[in-house]
Amino acid sequence: MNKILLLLIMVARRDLVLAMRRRADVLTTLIFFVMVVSLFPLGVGPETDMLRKMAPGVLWVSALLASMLSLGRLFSADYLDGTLEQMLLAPQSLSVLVLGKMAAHWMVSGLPLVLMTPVLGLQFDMPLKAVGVLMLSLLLGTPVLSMIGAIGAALTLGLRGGGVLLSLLVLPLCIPVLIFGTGAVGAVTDGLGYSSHLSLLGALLVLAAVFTPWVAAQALRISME
Amino acid sequence: MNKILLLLIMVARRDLVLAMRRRADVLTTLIFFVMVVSLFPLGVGPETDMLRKMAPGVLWVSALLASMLSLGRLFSADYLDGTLEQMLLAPQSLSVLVLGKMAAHWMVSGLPLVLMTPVLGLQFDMPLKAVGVLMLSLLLGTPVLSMIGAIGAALTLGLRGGGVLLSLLVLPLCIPVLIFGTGAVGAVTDGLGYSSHLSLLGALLVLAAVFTPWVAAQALRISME
Amino acid sequence: MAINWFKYSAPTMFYPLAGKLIPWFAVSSAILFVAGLYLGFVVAPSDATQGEFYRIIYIHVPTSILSMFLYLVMAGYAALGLIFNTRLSAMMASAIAPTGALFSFIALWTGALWGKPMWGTWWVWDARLTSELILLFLYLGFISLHASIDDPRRADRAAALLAIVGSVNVPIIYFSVKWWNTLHQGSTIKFSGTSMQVTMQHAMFTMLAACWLYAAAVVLSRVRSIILERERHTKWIAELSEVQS
Amino acid sequence: MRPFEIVGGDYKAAQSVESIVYNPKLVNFRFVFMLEVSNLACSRGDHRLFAGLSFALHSGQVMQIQGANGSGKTSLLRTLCGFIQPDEGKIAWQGVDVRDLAEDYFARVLYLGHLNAIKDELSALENLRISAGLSGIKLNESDAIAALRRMGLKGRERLPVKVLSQGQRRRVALARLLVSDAVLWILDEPLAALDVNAVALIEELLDEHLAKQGMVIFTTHQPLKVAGVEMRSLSLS
Amino acid sequence: MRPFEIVGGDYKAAQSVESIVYNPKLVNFRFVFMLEVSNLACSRGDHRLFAGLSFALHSGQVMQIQGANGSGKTSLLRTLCGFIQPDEGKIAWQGVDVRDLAEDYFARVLYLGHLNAIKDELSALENLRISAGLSGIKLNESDAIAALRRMGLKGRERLPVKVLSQGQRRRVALARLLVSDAVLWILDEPLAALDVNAVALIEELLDEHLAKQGMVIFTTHQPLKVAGVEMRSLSLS
Amino acid sequence: MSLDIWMRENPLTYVWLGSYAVAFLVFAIEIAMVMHKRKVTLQQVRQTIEVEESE
Ligand code: HEM
Ligand SMILES: Nc1ncnc2c1ncn2[C@@H]1O[C@H](COP(=O)(O)OP(=O)(O)OP(=O)(O)O)[C@@H](O)[C@H]1O
Ligand SMILES: Nc1ncnc2c1ncn2[C@@H]1O[C@H](COP(=O)(O)OP(=O)(O)OP(=O)(O)O)[C@@H](O)[C@H]1O
Ligand SMILES: [Mg+2]
Ligand SMILES: [Mg+2]
Repeated sequence: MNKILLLLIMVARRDLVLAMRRRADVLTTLIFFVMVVSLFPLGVGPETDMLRKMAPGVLWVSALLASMLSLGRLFSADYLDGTLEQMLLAPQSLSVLVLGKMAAHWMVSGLPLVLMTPVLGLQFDMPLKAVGVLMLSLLLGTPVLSMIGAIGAALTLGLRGGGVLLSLLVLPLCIPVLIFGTGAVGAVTDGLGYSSHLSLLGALLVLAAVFTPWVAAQALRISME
Repeated sequence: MNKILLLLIMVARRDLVLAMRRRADVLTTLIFFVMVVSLFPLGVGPETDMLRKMAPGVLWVSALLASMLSLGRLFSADYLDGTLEQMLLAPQSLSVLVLGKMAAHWMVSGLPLVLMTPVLGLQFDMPLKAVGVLMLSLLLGTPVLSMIGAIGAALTLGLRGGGVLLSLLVLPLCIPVLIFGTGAVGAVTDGLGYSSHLSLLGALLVLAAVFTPWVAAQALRISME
Repeated sequence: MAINWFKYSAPTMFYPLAGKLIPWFAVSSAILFVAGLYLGFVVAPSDATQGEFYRIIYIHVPTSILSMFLYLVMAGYAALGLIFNTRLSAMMASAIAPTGALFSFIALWTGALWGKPMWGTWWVWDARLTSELILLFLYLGFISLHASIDDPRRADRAAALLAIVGSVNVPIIYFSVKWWNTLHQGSTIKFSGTSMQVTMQHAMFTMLAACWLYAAAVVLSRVRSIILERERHTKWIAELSEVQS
Repeated sequence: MRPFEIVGGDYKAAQSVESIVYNPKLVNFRFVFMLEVSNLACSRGDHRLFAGLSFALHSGQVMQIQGANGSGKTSLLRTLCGFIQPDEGKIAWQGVDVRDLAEDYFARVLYLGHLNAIKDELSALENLRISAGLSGIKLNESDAIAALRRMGLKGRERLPVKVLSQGQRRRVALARLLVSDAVLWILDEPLAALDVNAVALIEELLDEHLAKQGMVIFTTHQPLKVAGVEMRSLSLS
Repeated sequence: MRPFEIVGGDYKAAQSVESIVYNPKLVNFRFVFMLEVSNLACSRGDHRLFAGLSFALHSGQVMQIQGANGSGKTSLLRTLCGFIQPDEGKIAWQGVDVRDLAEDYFARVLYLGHLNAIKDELSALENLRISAGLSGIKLNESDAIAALRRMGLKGRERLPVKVLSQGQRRRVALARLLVSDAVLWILDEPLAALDVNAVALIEELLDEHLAKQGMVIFTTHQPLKVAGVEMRSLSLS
Repeated sequence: MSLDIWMRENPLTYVWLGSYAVAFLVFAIEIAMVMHKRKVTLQQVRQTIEVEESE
């Protein structure tokens, strides 16, 4: 158990170091998120009421897209330079390696968005409580996006049309996360209970954490053949 | 002149052949667009009035994303396999080569979106005239996105310290296109004249066509050293 | 005596069997289509509230149901192929996908056409509609992924994995969408309360059977082509009469 | 520090001797290992690359796979690693099918392909430590530096690998040979891009590995000599 | 078809003879060209790779750049192509600085680096025709196929390059040598991944090119022989 | 608007043209595609067999 944890940390740390080496990658995900969110008022017009209503949806969709944007690189760099072959040959469980990579991906492309959310939420004039729930929902939901996304990334490895094909595969699968996430915020602004939405998101998170690493590992083995 | 045109066509055709090699490729860009557009109602909620108002913004932002997602591959594939070196060594003007690549990128990632717009507009219950103007604005605007994006793609090739700053510079450059584009549609739904917006877009297009190939070519030379 | 089910899981046996079945399916499907249309448009009375427009139901409901059913069948075959490494199941899965996608397209199209007179709009973001749209995306994802991979064995396995993940997700999608939607909009325009008339039911079941048989015929015929393509280096293909002529 | 010694003749016992803190220079695989390939067939696309291929390789033996460009050498090596499913035939390690052994087999294998499996952004040092970590070996910094120095990368240990020359990058990849405890080395053109000094070094490493009862399978288009043992060779048509 | 003949002694005249429909096999560069490098210095990062490097290369001459891994061979070749700005010194073609000539110089040069510059998704045939197109040559299909066959790729002309073996991919890249009209070939380890037959073929091509008064600069860690002319060599420390 | 009026006046035509005609058109296209695919595949198979025999 302990050994597995060590391995997980090692893999995650490696990916984080790599991400920090190319700091541009982390920043572009974040900037992309901020830009997409800020573009909306420009496209839709400045009516505060409508903007407030749109805010959770826009933030969630942008987060979904931002994490999609960085998914392409999740395995493809390792694939192109041969590291992935070495990972398949590692005398440890591939699922754990994959989980480590998922964790690193979330820390680079999910966590910053969560931290950025309050600023953007206030831009849209969201009430404070709603912003809190939005953050919580993103905190629970973005890891699921990374995990489901990893399956797609593994399946589309080495294929042309990678990025777009990837989103085609992954976006439909991510819809429940999106709906529960925005649902929670919608509930709190309507004065209803939001805990059921959040616990459903939590359930999705647990489910994803249990199954997706294994599925993604299988997908990798298939793609490497 | 004739020779330049031939070269342009050759380069564009090469990139199109590469894209068509997977016939699914063009289709997936399109499906991606459709899917992102469909995600917004899921995030925001199904109220027709609000959706109708959001529609031009949503479609424009999605078009921007679709062309962004496919930008990564514009030069980086050529860079990694050494083709870019050969292009720099070509006995012809690099700007023309770059323009050819831009054109191909637009034909794969911009044009299909324009053609798909009417269907999506109807899903959002937009009036017919607004759909027409939206299409026109996309037709003028998406090439500009491809061209500006090409500069970004060229600059982020080498990605040393400066890369971050430069990608920061490029994203905001797309904002005017977005504002004029959605502005035109907003004007027509408000019953105002939209021609000024469109002619501004046209001006941007001409400007971009004249300058961006050269700028992107310089960026490439810098990135390759 | 037990029947050897695995006997027909070999392409060698399945190919001629499918060849024999296809005409039967095709002919009975055509007959049922004619009968169903007759029942639906001539025998069945017009609806009290919806007038003639309700007659879209005879094509809309069968295609909707089949589009969902076919996804399950496809995922089932894909799973079989992945687990037992049987060649035929994977081929069946990739043969079903286009038909399923077309059925969901027709369901969307006829639904939209029905929506215009009933709701006054082509499209609303209703739970059923949205999940049907997502189902179409899932089909398209399967097809695109399969088409993007050159090596057919690898394509089969990758697409199978996707189909399985998708089939786990379909119920989650359905319920999440339904729940999301009911926050805003009550149950709207279904046949509220009124149980369907008997002739209408007959017509609909006839059409459903017709669509089902049609799907079977098309899928079998497609799978035969796939078998030919994949096994073209084997001897039994070279000995087939249609190949030699 | 005690070397890593497996003296029994029982495979399961050998499997259980794990995660000993060990010094690779002292490793001596006294246990006799065997890789057995029987009736292997592999095709890519429409081409049948090879069929009916059988051989056995024991501890202390080395085998060169020969063949023209495109004859299937790389495909054979990748099949041996389990990346490619063979059309027919079996690959057995100690008599057990490698697909059943999975991780237990991988722990015995070191594969070096056409690709270097190094990250451009990381330094040689980081790359080596990470790839050792992936194969389950904790490598401290000074050992890693020593290995890189032996590979002739003195002064380049902390440069990002992307600025290194082609041959230096290959050397970084080859440094894994120095820190690995794998028995079976599978090397696909290890000499690519290397200069004469580096080639001599690789020959030395192979000799050392064979002397301590390791096994090597490799391909190369350049001449390569091993001392001490007879080199077997397998030609793909 | 008339071969592409430049008989004058005037550089500008030679420049204007362009886009003649020509048969590369008949090309004969009767005009005398000269590449002149004087006092060249180049450093990467903190390392000074070479300095005070001077030499001249004339039509019909061949030069091998020698040196250990990381000694700066690739950097020198890339400097000659104009990818890298030298710290000091000048590179002149026919007495004119190559930076002033720009495209006029590029038209004379064929560079083959460590990377193959081929697209995985395209077939060998498409790759060859496109790269010829980039260097301004219109290549019809049958000529391209003939070139690929000569490179030993018969039957693989229409496969996507990504399924080819390492050596076959290198051969696709090298097929450019057969269809190019460039005078100066700059080859960075052309023999990498090639089997013995292919090496012999490359030697043959170099001989042909030199015989028709071409110029070659190359690096390699493997032995390579050219007949007919004396091979000059330049050692980087 | 004009579509709305036409639709209310000719409901059966609307239903027929809009849904059934489109659906059967889709079916017809699919059938054609399947038959075409069979033809092409058979040709392809014959070709490969010829090539293999000639080798
Ligand atoms: C694009 C629009 C539409 C889509 C995608 C769609 C989708 C579906 C689906 C997937 C089903 C099968 C559900 C099941 O069997 O449980 C269904 C059934 C049905 N649909 Fe639609 N539909 C659309 C529009 C409409 C409209 C406008 C009406 C009528 C006003 C309608 C009436 C029905 C009815 C009566 C059923 C059968 C209900 C049942 O048996 O449970 N649909 N539709
Ligand atoms: N899809 C395919 N269709 C046809 N041929 C294929 C396909 N995939 C691979 N091949 C062929 O299989 C062979 C693969 O060879 P492999 O890479 O194993 O060669 P190799 O012996 O390692 O050669 P090299 O010395 O050049 O590295 C090549 O000849 C290639 O053309
Ligand atoms: N930023 C840098 N800092 C320090 N050294 C650098 C930097 N960039 C490049 N170098 C060094 O410059 C040299 C580049 O060598 P080059 O690629 O020209 O070698 P080469 O002679 O072609 O070698 P090979 O035979 O391995 O291909 C390497 O020794 C490399 O370590
Ligand atoms: Mg090989
Ligand atoms: Mg070099």
